[in-house]
Amino acid sequence: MIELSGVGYSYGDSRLFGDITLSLAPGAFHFLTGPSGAGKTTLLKLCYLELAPDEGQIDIFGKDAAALNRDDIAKARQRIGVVHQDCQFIDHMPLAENIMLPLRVAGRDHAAEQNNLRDLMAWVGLGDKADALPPELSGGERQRAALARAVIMSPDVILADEPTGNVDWDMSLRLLTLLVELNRMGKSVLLATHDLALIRQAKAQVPARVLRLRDRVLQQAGSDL
Amino acid sequence: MIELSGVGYSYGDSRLFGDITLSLAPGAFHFLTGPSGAGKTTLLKLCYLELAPDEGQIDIFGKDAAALNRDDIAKARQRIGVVHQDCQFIDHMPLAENIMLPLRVAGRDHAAEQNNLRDLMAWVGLGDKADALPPELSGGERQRAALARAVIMSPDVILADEPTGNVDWDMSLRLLTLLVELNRMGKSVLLATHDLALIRQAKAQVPARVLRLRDRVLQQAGSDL
Amino acid sequence: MIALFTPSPTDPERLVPPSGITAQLTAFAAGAMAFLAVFALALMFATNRVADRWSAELAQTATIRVSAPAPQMAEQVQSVLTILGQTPGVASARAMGDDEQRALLAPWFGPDLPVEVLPIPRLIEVVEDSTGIDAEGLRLRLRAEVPGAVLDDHGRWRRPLIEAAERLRTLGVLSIALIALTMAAMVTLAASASLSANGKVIAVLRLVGARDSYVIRAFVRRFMLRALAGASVGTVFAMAAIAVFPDSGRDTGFLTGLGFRGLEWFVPLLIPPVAAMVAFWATRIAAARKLREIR
Amino acid sequence: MIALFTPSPTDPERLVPPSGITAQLTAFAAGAMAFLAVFALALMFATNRVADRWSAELAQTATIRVSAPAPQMAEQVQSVLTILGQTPGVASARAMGDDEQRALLAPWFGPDLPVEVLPIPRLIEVVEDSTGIDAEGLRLRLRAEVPGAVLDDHGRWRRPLIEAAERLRTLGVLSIALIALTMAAMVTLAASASLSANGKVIAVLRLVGARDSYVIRAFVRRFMLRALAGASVGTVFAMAAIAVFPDSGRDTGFLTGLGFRGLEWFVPLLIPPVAAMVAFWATRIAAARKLREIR
Ligand SMILES: Nc1ncnc2c1ncn2[C@@H]1O[C@H](COP(=O)(O)OP(=O)(O)OP(=O)(O)O)[C@@H](O)[C@H]1O
Ligand SMILES: Nc1ncnc2c1ncn2[C@@H]1O[C@H](COP(=O)(O)OP(=O)(O)OP(=O)(O)O)[C@@H](O)[C@H]1O
Ligand SMILES: [Mg+2]
Ligand SMILES: [Mg+2]
Repeated sequence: MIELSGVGYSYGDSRLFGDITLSLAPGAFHFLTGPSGAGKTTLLKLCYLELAPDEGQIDIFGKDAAALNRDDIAKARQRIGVVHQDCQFIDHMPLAENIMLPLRVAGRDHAAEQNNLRDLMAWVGLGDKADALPPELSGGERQRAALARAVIMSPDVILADEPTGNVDWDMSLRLLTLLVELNRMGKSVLLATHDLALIRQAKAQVPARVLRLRDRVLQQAGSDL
Repeated sequence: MIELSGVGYSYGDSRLFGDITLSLAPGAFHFLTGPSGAGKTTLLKLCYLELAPDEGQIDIFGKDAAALNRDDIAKARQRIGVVHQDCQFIDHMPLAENIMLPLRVAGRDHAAEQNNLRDLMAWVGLGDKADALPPELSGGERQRAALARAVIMSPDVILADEPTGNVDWDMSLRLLTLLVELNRMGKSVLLATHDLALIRQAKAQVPARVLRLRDRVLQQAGSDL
Repeated sequence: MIALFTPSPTDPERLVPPSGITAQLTAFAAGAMAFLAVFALALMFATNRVADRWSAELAQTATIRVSAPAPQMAEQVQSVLTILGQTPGVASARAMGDDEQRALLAPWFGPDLPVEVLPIPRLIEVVEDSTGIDAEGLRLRLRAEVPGAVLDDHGRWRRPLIEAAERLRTLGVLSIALIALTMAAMVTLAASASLSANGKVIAVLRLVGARDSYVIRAFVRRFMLRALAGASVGTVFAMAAIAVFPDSGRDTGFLTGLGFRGLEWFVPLLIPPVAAMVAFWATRIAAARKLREIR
Repeated sequence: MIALFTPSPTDPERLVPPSGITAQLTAFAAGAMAFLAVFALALMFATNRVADRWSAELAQTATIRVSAPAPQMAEQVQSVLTILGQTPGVASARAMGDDEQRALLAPWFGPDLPVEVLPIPRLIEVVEDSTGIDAEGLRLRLRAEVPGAVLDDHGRWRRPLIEAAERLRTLGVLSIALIALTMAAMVTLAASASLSANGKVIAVLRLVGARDSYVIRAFVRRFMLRALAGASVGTVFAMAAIAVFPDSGRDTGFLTGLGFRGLEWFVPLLIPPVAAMVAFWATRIAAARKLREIR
């Protein structure tokens, strides 16, 4: 659903990576690892079109991203769930409304999804935080809320940037299970993480591919994991 | 240097924990773990006096914290290095100046410390980022910068909240080594983390105590780690 | 634009922080400037009234002085009135009665002046209509037909006063223009500042797939209502202040009090909608600029 | 306060973002309000001048009309002058010459009036000093000693004009007060908004051990300089605009042009320091309030 071919990106003069080819097909589960500062977040931003590539082409849901106007980008994003690395919320709105935001923005009836919301919040351990404001949450709670927001629309693609950096191991596994379930429903998942234990755990559950971004190139990680 | 005795804290009505007793003696190395939302960040905030306890007493550098005025608190903080969970910087100032901020605020001559700064930045892998602005950094780079800022003054106490959540394993070890070195110099370290692998690694290097905050109480973690 | 006042089902309005100092800023800027604008309007009306009155009272009257031996006086006055009746630009003309002339001369001669027996000229008051008279033509004709009649069109007295009146008018218009411009600039800047403080909200909205028009709508309506509310409060306060402003000067003839008369009271009511419009456009433009920074 | 202008070695100033819309806001608010304040000052001076002139020209002159048979006229005029010489509050007094009286009467009688032969009263012009004369006392004394002399203190003409002048004065003072208040409020709110947008800077500073005074200093100086700069620009622009404002009205006697005369030009120069002071206190207070929220 998202295809990168020969993509390169630089911030100013410093070239971050080049010639990246990546295909997020339906039902695919990818991990993205690499040292801090390698460009994982940047690659994800390219996938959800926050950044435009310096070279190469990005096809998104069958269309050339370079040809999309701003409204097309917005529409494409309604089919992509994103967990931002520093999870951002609307600070004056209660958590439940923040999680419902993608539905509201898409103009979908969010009254009908209340059950769905309740289940989802309970699964990520935020059952009693519906009325809390985002600044009142702990770091890990915010991360879980960001994941909940990313999946509430049941999007075709889920791009998660370090969604377990601040949560404990048990909770990491719950979040992983959620993503695996969605993946089994045919969603495509790209998950950037440093947590090798999590990757190992996931590989036991789904046929996940592990990509490593290092020294300006994207490689498939082998058995050295 | 920081002593909590019988400390309890609640946000509004919901009691987070009670009767916590903890002593950060010179040369002590403590890990703080516990599920997400247990109150680790809150406990650290109590230690650097951002929050005042509802019950119990906090002694800081030999003085009762409740008796300190705002200037005394500022002065005490100049002896504490803090890594905030969502690392905060002054966004329009280059990274090097952000890291030097504690020196500047304390009125110390920061020209003399340039070498120190350069070594420190190189150690945490930010050698080439001195002139970057904080919003231009990756998540892991910001975390490393926050740790650099916390230790630049070589404070008596270092309180680090999840300082390795966004960095890869190799870098985590480098950061741990830095803290262990400082600890060997007599600094007291309290490190909140979810990363059990990191704790295990550390225990091989220093006689660290592992505290677990769970179900409203603080316990020493046993061999179950 | 009307639709902006009625919340839509997927009402984006709540996305904008309802309070906080940057939110107050737009309302307050609109309020303060509306307050000043009302006073400037009142000043403009007052100066306009003064200018009008001076123009009317000074520019549009003239005096004809008829000197003649007593027996011929009545006849000559009559000739002048006849001529005036044929002169274009004369609205009315009448000879002053003895009492009037006595009143006019009182400051110099005292109230007991025997006007009847004195050989003083008779005065004819001429009121011009809006076209005005051709003073030179009339003067020539009078010289030919009634040599004892002299036209005094008050030009000497009139000119400085009319200049002063015009200057007052300029002053009023100038202050209203200045304040209107400042108001627009303040509201624009306040909206930009407030929007800038909400950069995170905009980023989050784009991240979850909001269209630009949705984002803009979320802000525009809020800000417009804020400006409207602020300006309304400012306007009402200022109008109340002006209503109680001492206004004993109705008859001084030189300067009426600061205030509104009759229908003029409705003009300041235009200020809140204007402020809302300014906020509307300022917010649209600021939001569009902010959106251009992120994709 | 002077120390605030000279950077200290551990200069905290750079901690405040140098630009951005909230930064511009303080400067712009100060500039816009300074601009308006200069105009209000000019208005106040202009109205004050008018009021002064009217007070001086109208309130402080009186006329005494001496009616007497021709032979006794000179003697009676002399008696009146003697009495006036003894009256407190009289600065000078003199009998008008024939030419002057003729000029005064010209509008009514024409320039060829034979003043000498007419039985018209002689006029004595009295100029009052600042204390003014006791009109009733003088009137009584004149009635006793020179029955033909009547004091006309122009009260009838004077009152409405003086009222108008006073109203003009009120207007000027009112507008300067309004604008000063609005300026203070705008600068305060702009500073608060800007500070509020910098909440993170303050939090970071406290986190690394900055004292409150250090934080306040960091902001106060920046904001004060911004307000000073903004207000200076606004003041200069407004003064330039006023300098080129058409001012032909020096001699109209009724209303001088909007502008400054002589030393008055120095008064608007006070506006930038005042704006800086306002910003100084506004920032201090806003920063202290913000600091109270965090420990
Ligand atoms: N806006 C920017 N301007 C300039 N450089 C930037 C910007 N954003 C990121 N960079 C740089 O690009 C590099 C890659 O950043 P990115 O955030 O993609 O890394 P990452 O792989 O996500 O790292 P981490 O694991 O620490 O989150 C970093 O060195 C960072 O400093
Ligand atoms: N300002 C606040 N107001 C109300 N509740 C708060 C506030 N800050 C934190 N909490 C709540 O207190 C609990 C503990 O928060 P804290 O940040 O201390 O957890 P934590 O142990 O650091 O978690 P994490 O590992 O996710 O960072 C959480 O449930 C959180 O929602
Ligand atoms: Mg990243
Ligand atoms: Mg925490």
